[in-house]
Amino acid sequence: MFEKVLIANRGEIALRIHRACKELGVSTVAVHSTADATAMHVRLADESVCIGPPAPKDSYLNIPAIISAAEITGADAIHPGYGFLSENARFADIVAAHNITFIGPQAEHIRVMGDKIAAKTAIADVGIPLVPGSDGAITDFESGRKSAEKIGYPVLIKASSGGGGRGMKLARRPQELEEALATARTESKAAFGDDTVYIEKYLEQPRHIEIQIVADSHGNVAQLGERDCSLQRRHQKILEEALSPALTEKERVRIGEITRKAIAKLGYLGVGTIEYLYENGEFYFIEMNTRLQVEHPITEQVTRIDLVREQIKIAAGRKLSFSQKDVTFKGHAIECRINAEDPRTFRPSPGEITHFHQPGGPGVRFDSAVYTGYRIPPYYDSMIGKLVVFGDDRKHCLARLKRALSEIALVGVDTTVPLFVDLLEDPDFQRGEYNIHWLEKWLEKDK
Amino acid sequence: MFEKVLIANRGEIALRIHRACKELGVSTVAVHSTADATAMHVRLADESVCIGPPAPKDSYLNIPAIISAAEITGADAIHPGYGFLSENARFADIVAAHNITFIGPQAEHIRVMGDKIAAKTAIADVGIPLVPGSDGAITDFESGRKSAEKIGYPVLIKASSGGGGRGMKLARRPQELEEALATARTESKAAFGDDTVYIEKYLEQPRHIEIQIVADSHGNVAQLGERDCSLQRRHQKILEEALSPALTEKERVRIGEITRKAIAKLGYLGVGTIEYLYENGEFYFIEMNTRLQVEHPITEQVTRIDLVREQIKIAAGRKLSFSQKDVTFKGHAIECRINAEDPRTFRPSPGEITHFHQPGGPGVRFDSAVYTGYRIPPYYDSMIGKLVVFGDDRKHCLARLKRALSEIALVGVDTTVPLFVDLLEDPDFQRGEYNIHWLEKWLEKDK
Amino acid sequence: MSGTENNSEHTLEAAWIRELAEILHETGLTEVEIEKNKIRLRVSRQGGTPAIHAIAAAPIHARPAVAPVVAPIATPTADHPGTVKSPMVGTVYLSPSPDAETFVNEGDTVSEGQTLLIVEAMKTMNPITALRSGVVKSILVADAQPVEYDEPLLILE
Amino acid sequence: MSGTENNSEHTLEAAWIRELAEILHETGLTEVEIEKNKIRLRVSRQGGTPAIHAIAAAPIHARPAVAPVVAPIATPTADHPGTVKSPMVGTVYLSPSPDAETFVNEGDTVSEGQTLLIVEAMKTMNPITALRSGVVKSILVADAQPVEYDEPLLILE
Repeated sequence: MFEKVLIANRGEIALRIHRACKELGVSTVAVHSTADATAMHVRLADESVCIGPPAPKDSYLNIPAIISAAEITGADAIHPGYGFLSENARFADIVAAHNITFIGPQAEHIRVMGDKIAAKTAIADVGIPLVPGSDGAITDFESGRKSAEKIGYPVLIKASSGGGGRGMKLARRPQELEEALATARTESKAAFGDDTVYIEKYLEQPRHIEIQIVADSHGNVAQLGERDCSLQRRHQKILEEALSPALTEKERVRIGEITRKAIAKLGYLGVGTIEYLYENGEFYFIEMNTRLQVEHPITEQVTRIDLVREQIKIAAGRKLSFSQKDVTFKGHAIECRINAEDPRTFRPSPGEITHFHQPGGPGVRFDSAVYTGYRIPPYYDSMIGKLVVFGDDRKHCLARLKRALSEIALVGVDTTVPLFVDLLEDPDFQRGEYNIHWLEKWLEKDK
Repeated sequence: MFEKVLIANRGEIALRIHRACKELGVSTVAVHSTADATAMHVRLADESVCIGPPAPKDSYLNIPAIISAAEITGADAIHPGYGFLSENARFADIVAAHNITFIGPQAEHIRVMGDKIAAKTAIADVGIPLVPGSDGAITDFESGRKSAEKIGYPVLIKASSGGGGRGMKLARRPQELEEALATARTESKAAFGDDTVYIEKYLEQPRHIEIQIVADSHGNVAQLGERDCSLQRRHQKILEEALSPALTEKERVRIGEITRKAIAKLGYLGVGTIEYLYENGEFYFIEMNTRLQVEHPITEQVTRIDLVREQIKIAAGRKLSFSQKDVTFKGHAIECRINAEDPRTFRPSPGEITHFHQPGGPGVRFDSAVYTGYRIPPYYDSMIGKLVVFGDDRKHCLARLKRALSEIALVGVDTTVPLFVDLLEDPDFQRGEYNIHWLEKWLEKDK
Repeated sequence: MSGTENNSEHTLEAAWIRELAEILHETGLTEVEIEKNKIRLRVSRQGGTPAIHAIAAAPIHARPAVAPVVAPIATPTADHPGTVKSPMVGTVYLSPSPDAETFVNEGDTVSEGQTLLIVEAMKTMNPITALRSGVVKSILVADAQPVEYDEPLLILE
Repeated sequence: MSGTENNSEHTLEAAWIRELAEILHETGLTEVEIEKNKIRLRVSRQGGTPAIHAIAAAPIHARPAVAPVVAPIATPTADHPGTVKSPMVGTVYLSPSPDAETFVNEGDTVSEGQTLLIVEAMKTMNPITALRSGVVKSILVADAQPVEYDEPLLILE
């Protein structure tokens, strides 16, 4: 096992990693910007190093600073968390070049999965189902038109280097294609410095279903079931469930096994997630995230497997502590992302949390790095906590979620807590009947 | 299901019951003394009624006030929690006489189990093993001497109406018997107004092992395994574990089944606990608690069964939501009782909690009714929270407990948190090698 | 007029104190003493930052407890020296029977020992009597209303 | 009559006290003392309620972060205007090589652009030079010591 792990992140995930390390008897090094000097992960870590000013590019994305921090503290591994440098293949290479273990997959897999087109080729090779789409990049209108006709309308034009919805355009009819293509390319160029786009079949009302996988360096691969992350706003997940209220047991086993076998073929290492669109019983690959996911705790709650613990042990060369047949699902779990935002306009609300009280009791887990008196800095993302609730079944879970939400006190800033309180009253949501467009429509309706 | 439950208690257990009610869609009525007007259970409850001044006898033990509160709010059930009126058979009778459901066993079982001698007779009849002891009460020295000789020294003299160690005396040799008997009778008379005593075999280094049972009104009885509550100070439990690190699987199944069958024969209703002393593979009945136990959460964590939920459902006439074969144990759970006391002298430390931060993350549950700014009143017991930690196994659980303890902030009062931090470093404790005398010796040693 | 002058002067000082407070916060100092133009000013603070009131500690998303009875704490009249409070939880009655006259009305003069109202608890009628003579200033409860322990029932002056 | 006058003056002062009290609450101060026109006024409050320090928010049972480096926040010299701070995380060297003389010594006069020390990060030596001429008042770090971003290295006066 490692002696000392440097946590190259901030906020709740830095704390989550710190907790897993301490439970493994491993020392922790927190790195932080000047804006995070009083952050919880800094206060709890065994050691801390200030690595730069508030701007992420100068601190949490500052590779030389992080490597230097690892060197002066003698850390033998770096955990990148999610976001920031977690899917930066060059960072993984540099870490390795300094004889430090990168707690994550091989750089090669990060690189391939970071390129949307390369990822699809790789993933199709190992048997993962894709959304019907263009053969590679679309560089002119004519090739775009041919592809779209072959696929069948509606089609979606997407940026090869894209993410977060930028450079993404819909063409419902042939007449709309030319403009959609041009706009997508312009946006993509502006956002990513690259105007390469591709075309895909557009699914009308899909759900977002993702499979959690975990693989060790001894050839053992397990899949831990799915998460339903269909409740999204501007492609940002808001609330996630495990397991999905929509899948049949047969579908669950089928996509789980397809995914597990594919990952084994890839020779992937560590934790990862394959994201799918799901419609009419079919699954279509979206992307693979080669890192820990924000919503990993709901999988932990229904499987009782500590994913971060497994991830660290795997990076240290250990075998998976369980095999696929040990993976069983019990009950239902839901995660609500508590953001410091206006619950309707989603305008960020940084500032001081003058009073904080977290919900407790059975089946409630709160992953958060805030405390009474903590000042949320304006430089980073607005997620300040994840409320994770477990129940015997979905109905019980919803009832418990309602009571847990009623116990939270986060005074001084706006939060998305009231949004979830309202969401729980919606009959569609109560029945689990929603898709990736549902939340935005619900938010519109309510205005 | 009930419409509205009145919670005739305070502190963390009042909040625990409130949570279970809300998760069942049941409204709650908090009753409180004037000292508890700003308590958490009062703030969260749907309704609240002030029932009297701070002294428990005038508020939480004030039967007419509680019945009145139930009547003016229209509550259709009363949950007594633990302590206070929870094992008061007369209260259960009065509640029933007012056509309100008492969430607990029949008054008859409370009555029998509340009398130590009657309890032993009843429990022996249904096959529960007893500590060898005198045939009924000892009223003079001569009958005491004969009994002690038959049982074999060392023997313990105990008050029939006793509890909490009062009226309890040890005689290691025949010469010590007369004085021990006299002292026990005098103490018993003073403490309970009754000098009836009995004699029992004294076990040298037993563990305290208790079996959780739950029985519905349809004849279904299940046992949920044991809790090891051997870490005690002055007969007060300090830390509990589920399952016990000492029992073999064979012993576990044997005592579990003996207990389950006995409870079925008794015709008992609701949740209950049979406490045993355990030494050299044998179990000896101590007493039966006809109520929810403080340490019930550790059983909930290893079985994933919500005991308070089941208890309320049973009182409402529902069937157990599981059968014995569904009860499986996974992992290990430990509860630490966080008291507002000096961690070494155990001197109570009431006062204002100027800053409160509860531990979070995976496997950590904190049952507490305190909050930042809460003033612990000096009138009631000093327990302010229960830290309940779950791990894949005992070792993992201990590591997680250590990190959870390091996250708690309870500023403004002394707490027993440092006691647990120290306890975790002890090799005997780490190996699970302790008995009911161990903690007191450990505390002595450390002085 | 001097009153106005004083006011404006105070305002100047207020601004000065506020500025000093800000400096204290900024620098982490706990006390500043300054003497200038015949004005001596000392400003101190104990600590730091968020002065959290016990009351702000309530979970903001929790529904307020919709008590069927008025919480004594929230009642401004609770401190009136002539307040008669309920000695028990129960139901208050203003008259001996539904059709009867009320025991007292606002404005009535009552003598010591006279019954003011009744609190019923567990089918027992408990008369609440005047501890001294006086005038009924106001009756704070309605007939057949549930009352908590210590809840103000009536003000006697 | 003077009594009346006094009263109105008292009222003025009462208003003044109220204003000061409000300022105390607003600013988080705990005490204000003011002397003016032969009137000395001291207004204080004891937290009123719990003054929570941002720093007190740390879990008290947590071990202090035993940072290998001095936190810049804790350094009283950090505010000295002549403080030269580390522009990066790394290891500081006081001389160009282990056997060589140190770049500067305390008391040395240095000119603008002169190398004061070196911070090594990822095998790269980054010379830290004087932005203006002055005298080296004190060197705050030891040779080969790890330093954080923004950590004070040296004071130049």
